[in-house]
Amino acid sequence: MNEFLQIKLLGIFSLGMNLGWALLMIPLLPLLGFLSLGLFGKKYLKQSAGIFATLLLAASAFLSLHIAYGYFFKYGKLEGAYQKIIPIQFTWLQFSPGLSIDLGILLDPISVMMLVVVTFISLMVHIYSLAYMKGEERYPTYYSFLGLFTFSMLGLVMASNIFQLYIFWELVGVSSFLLIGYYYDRPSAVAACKKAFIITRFADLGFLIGILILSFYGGTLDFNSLIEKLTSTNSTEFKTIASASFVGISALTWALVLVFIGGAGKSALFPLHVWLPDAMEGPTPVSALIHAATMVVAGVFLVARLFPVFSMSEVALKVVSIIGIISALFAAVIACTQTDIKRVLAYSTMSQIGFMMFSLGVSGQAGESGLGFTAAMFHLFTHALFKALLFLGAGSVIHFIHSNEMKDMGGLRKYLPITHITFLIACLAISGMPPFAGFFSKEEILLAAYHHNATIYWIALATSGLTSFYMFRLYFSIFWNKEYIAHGEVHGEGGFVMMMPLILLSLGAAAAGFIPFGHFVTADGNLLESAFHLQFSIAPVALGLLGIFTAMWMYKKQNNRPDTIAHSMNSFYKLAYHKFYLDELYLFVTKKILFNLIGKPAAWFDKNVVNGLVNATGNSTVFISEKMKGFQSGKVQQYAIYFLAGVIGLAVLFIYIWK
Amino acid sequence: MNLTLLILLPLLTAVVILLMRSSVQVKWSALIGASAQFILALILFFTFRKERALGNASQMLFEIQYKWFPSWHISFHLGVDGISVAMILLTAFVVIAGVLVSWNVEKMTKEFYLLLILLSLGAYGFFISLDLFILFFFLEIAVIPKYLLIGIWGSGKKEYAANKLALMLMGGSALVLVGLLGLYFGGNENTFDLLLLSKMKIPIMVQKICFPLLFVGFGVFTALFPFHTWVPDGHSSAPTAGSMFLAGISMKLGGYGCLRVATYLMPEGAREYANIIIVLSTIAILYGAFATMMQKDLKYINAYSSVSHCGFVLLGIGMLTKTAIAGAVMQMVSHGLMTALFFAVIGMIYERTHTREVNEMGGLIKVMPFITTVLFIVGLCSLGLPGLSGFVAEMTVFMGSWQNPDPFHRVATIAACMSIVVTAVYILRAIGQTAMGPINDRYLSLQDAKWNEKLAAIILIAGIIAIGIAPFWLNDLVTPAAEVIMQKVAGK
Amino acid sequence: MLNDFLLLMKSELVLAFILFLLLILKVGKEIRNERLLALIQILLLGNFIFGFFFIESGSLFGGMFATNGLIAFQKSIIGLGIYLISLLFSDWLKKSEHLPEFFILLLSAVLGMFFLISSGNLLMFYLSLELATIPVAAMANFDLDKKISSEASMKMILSSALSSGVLLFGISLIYGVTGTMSFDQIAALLDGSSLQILAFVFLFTAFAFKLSIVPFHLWTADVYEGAPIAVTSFLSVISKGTIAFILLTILYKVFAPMYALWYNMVMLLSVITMVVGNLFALRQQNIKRFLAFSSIAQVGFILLGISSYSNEGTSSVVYFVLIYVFSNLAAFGVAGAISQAAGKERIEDYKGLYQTNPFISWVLALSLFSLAGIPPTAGFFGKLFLITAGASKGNYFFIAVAALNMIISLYYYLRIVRAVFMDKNDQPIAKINLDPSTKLGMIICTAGIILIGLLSWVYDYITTLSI
Amino acid sequence: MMEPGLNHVLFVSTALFFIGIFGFLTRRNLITMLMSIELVLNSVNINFIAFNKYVWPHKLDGLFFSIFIIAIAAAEAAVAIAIIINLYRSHQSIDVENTEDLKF
Repeated sequence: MNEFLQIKLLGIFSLGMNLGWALLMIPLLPLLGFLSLGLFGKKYLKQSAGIFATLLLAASAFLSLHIAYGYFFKYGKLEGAYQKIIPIQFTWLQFSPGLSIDLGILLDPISVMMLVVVTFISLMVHIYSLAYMKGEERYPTYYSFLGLFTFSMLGLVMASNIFQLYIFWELVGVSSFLLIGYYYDRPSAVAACKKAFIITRFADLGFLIGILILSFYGGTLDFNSLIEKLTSTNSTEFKTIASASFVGISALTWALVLVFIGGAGKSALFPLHVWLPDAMEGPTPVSALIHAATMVVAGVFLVARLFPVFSMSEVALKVVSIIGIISALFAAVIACTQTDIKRVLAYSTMSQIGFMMFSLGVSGQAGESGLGFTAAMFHLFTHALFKALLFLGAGSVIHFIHSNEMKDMGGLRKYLPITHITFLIACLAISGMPPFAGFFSKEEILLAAYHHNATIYWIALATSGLTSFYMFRLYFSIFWNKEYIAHGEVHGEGGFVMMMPLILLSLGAAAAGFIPFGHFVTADGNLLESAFHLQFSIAPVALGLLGIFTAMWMYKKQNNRPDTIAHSMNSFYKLAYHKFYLDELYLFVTKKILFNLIGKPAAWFDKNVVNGLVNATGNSTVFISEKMKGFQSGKVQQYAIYFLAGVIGLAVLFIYIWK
Repeated sequence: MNLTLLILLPLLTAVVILLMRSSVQVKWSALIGASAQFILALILFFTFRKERALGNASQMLFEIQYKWFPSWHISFHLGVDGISVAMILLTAFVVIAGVLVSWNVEKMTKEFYLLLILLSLGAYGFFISLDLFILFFFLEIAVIPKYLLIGIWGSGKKEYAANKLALMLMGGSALVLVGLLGLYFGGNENTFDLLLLSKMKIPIMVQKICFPLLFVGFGVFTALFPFHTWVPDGHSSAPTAGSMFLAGISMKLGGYGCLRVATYLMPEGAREYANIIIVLSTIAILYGAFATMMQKDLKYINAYSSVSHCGFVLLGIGMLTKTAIAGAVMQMVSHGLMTALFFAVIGMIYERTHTREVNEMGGLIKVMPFITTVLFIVGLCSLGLPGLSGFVAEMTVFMGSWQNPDPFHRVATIAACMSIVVTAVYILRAIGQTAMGPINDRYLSLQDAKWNEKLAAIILIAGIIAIGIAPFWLNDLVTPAAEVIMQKVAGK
Repeated sequence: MLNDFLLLMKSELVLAFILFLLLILKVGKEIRNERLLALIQILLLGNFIFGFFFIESGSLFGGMFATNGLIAFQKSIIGLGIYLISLLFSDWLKKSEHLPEFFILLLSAVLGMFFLISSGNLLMFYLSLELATIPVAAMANFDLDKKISSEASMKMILSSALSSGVLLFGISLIYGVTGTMSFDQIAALLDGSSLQILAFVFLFTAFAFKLSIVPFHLWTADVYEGAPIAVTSFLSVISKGTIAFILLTILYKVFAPMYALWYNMVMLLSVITMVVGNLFALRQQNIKRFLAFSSIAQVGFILLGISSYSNEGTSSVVYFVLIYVFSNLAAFGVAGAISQAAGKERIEDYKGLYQTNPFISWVLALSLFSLAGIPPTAGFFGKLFLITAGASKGNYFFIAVAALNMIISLYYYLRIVRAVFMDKNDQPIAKINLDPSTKLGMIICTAGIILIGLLSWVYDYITTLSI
Repeated sequence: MMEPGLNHVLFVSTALFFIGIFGFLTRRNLITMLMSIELVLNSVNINFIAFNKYVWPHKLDGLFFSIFIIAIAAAEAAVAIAIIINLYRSHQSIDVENTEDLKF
């Protein structure tokens, strides 16, 4: 009766049997890690937990590389276009004929690319944590959570069914919740993890409703058939969803915008970004993995996954690009003012994701116009590398001086040479300096924007300038600026285990740009030659350099220029420093409106009105019976009177009235 | 298999308990009885699946019919379909867990376990009876044990709570009684037999009168919006096992009745009042959730959240689509397991900290990792995390509700969806304040769960996860039965 | 002829025989109470068992006396009742120095009741009614030295005299309009003229008085409270049951032509009775008074059953009375045992009773649940069948009121359960060691409460009789 | 000199009935209340006799009934008097006002 274990074998054959199982192993290995560590970690794997988890993840990383190689170079292509292959799929929950949640694996360029990114970064973080988290009391728990996260993230990127994606989406959210709250005894951490979960949950509400609409009109939850049905302009599904409209906007647009809200929540886009900076309460490697490289780009991935459908609705795409560009600029501005290094990085992440989003927004579906899509994916890829690198570097800095505040830092280049170099590389990469990875991806994004929409292009340009400024502000004030006065004994850098990931990542950040990305990941699967114009890249690079030199001028040596400038733009600086008071706004909404205006009245109503009515009925009964007791006066003659009254009453009633 | 076993076994257990001398013997015999029930339920489940797999498509399986009060056309008619089997499984899970968690009840142990077993007897009988008279009989059997459980072993303002519960539930069953009599005399032949009634055409007028009576009557049991006030007080003053049974089993009696009796037998009535049901249940969902946000006492939190969650059951029924009804049943099962587990955990915490005020606790992860882990699991289940049962049930309800294309249903569905956010808010508040944060020094010496508590928790978690990661078995169990009901409602 | 006479009147004759035996024993030399009581119990048991043999149906004295299977069964219910009374209150009876008189009065009242049930003629009816009433009034005064006891009996005799006066006036009117006393002839001659209605109202009020239907009930509580518990139980169970039986005959046979009229009257009074009875019962402190009002409320349900005017009505009423005998006598038995042992009759004295006396607590609880109509006790079935019978007329307002009253009644029954099981009490009633026969009586009652409902053949047997 | 008809007699009996009732309701002395009950019964007797004589001269049930009533009344009176005497013993009065301990 149920279709469990009725795995579609054709897919597996198309890959060759062993590859099919390899594919299954990729997510299952981290899951195994999660379960075994979660159940037995405390007892049996107290010390070896890290090694164990790392080995598992290394295996799955290797497998995913294997798969990627196989997909891109062996059997992925069919007459020049990369195919969407579904090697494994089974029905998980059947709602109604045609409408069911299927769990499966969908292989296409972006999912394969994400596979590699996720497993690789996760592996790096695992290794890094071996040293960074050493001696933590809940060491096994930490690794089991990492395993859970990796599993869910992999499930997310390989999802073949929109509801499957939603499922793993939630799981990713909860594992991020658990990891942010890892230091459970810090109230700030607890607050942060709650905030992160609730805000993303709120966004997921939009996602869920979007899914409901799509499923209703599309009549399916399966990505391929959904896309197929909703992109062919003459299919009945498309006609109905495009014609059905609510307050003048077509159901399609509603659905897509709602889905995008979900994505915006996860990807910390304006105005749902407020959780991301607080999420930095988590251990730094976690921030590197979840809140820089992988989870936060899930939103981008979602839009990319549904991109064909998005491209059917102008409005939806516009929303995407506008939100994207706003977040990019907004975050960049705030980043310039923050003093907590992790927060700066967080805002820069938000800004970079903004880049990816608007680049998706300005992209078209097929051929040349699809440049934006490729660019976004490319940037996602490179950003993952250098942002992870930045965070891990920041991690080793924090590990060294036990503080996140810039003012405690400075002149660390002597003490942390490797960190210094790698961090520099990452900064160059993110601020788009050739020949580092960021340069190429950002070029493509700007190019796509330029072709499509001038305003977005100019804003983006300015933003990239700002990017390089705040990144180097960070760099200089950590490694140069004032001399570092070592108090107490100075232990060196974390050692090889912590340095190896940095080095590997920095290699990636340096070299990844030369990958001809357009050959692999494109909107329509066909190969896309990214035409590369030297004269075009002058402006961004120049702006980048400008940013870097300003930062150097302000922060290389200790001086009062920053303060004077801050004073010169006093009010605006304050505004930016306080993140434009968005947190306060949210606080107001939740505390004042949700709790005081809805929650309290509801509780009051229940306590007094509903419950009161029940009690009132009881009391009134008792009251009446108290009032009635006079009849039973104890006087036998009164009894007789009532008796005769009864007789006469009955007689009169039934003789004259009620015949 | 013979369904009377499901009634005889608890009866036997009760007798054995009566004969036992020491409290230890009582506990063990109760545990053995409960485990026997558990095994029996599993056997029932698998034999049922086998029958269906063999293609036995008759609506009710394992039917038996004995003569009982023939002059009133009453007969002791038993039989199960997928929905009943699901509910029986749920009952078995909760019963064994309840017996386990109340292992250290020292006051009047014998009476305590006797009442627990009687409660389970009532529940089983209710779920397998195909004759409305015995259905009502078992429905009322289950009321008084609750009253005594709360009144004798309860805490807080227990007399008040017990009275309120007994009276409101009796009021509900009084309405049910009137409705049943309406059915009895309304049809073209006087009978209480469910299947016969489902065959005959009940006049619209009768349906219009009797449907609300029956629905509200059963609704009182499952916390239909304005009649839910027994839930918070009852649950919060009941002993742990008491609240587990109350929320896990007896609130489900109502939902089952609403579905099996009211909706199935009176489709026109159902269609007539569907919108009112939807409105009420949507109110219950949101209002319960918001009321929960304001609670400080863990038991109150779970009680109000039960109001909210049972709203989904009624919403699913009110939506009148196959998927939604299946979802409603799944939600019953899921909520039963989940809330029982939640109360079990609260009980464990209370036994150790001697408080249920969330803001007097904190950082309990440090001293009781197992219990807090269970708390996390159950909390996440109640806020609908995939991989746990809550998600499956709620999503099915949403999917089913969304199949009604008109704006009214859409708005109701979206409103219901909103509750997932509010749920997240209050659950995280509760968990955050109990398990996380800095620990209070006076809790540093507390012990983690003992074997019986662990066992109970594991059993329930097993149920939750079994539904959560492999919902298709429950779906296959429930959907055909829901289909039958829907066909009747759709008038085919 | 003589054969008939012996067979048809066998229960009356047996009763009369016992009566005379007691009289002779009384005039003879003193016998110790224990032995006398044991003898009486055996005799009553014999009487009860004998009630099931040689069941004939027929009539004597030109239709003045009629009997059939149902009537025989009703008589054996009464026989069972008095047997249980003799068991349950044996403690009290042993102590009293007028044991034979008590049973002589009781049995003569019962004799009257037997004739009352079998009466087929208004004259017979009146005579047996008085015979069933006057001795009870004397019995109510049995605690000669208690002030309230004599007050109670005074109230009873005076008000019953008044009611019989009214009854007689009604009968005289009926005689005036029909010129006959025999039931079947009257039934043929009724045409619903105003005078007949007036006569019927007068007649009915007498029943209303005996059944303590509101507003003719006011004597009930006082008498129940004042009288010794044994007498109270007799009043509330046996005489009520009897009157219910004869009311069935009168309404269904004699006044059948006036059905439309008396249906409304019965419905009206039933609603009032339930509501008022429950509302008064809510705030009673004395257990006897409490049971008095609860029994008034129960009568409301009996009327509900009667109103159906069908075989279901008859059988459900008889069935309910049978169950009522068990449940109410159990409750009274417990109350009697407690007041005998500890001299306490107030409900708050019952607090913490379960700690010291689990057995009688369970008996009390079961009887109360049965009175409240909660499964699996027989009361559930009894009440449900009454309601179902009443509902057959499709009067849902009526049914809804009844259902509502079930809730109120549950509240006050639970009050006692709560006092017994839940409430703390620093000096609860001490452990009572029950007289074995009392215990036997309670066990019989409990068995009845549990089994009569679940064994459906009991009810089926009654239905077969009541056609 | 016409002889009285049924209505006259019924008038008398009804009057007697209500006189009896009135006495029962107003008198304080238990004995007197008992006597007024007797009045009620006698009015009923008159009824029976009258109906018998005027309406159903050939059916003697009325006559017999009245005889029985008289007998029963005597019995009732006897028991009532006994009870009242006992009441007097305990209360030292036969005033109905003093016997109101049982109420509510």
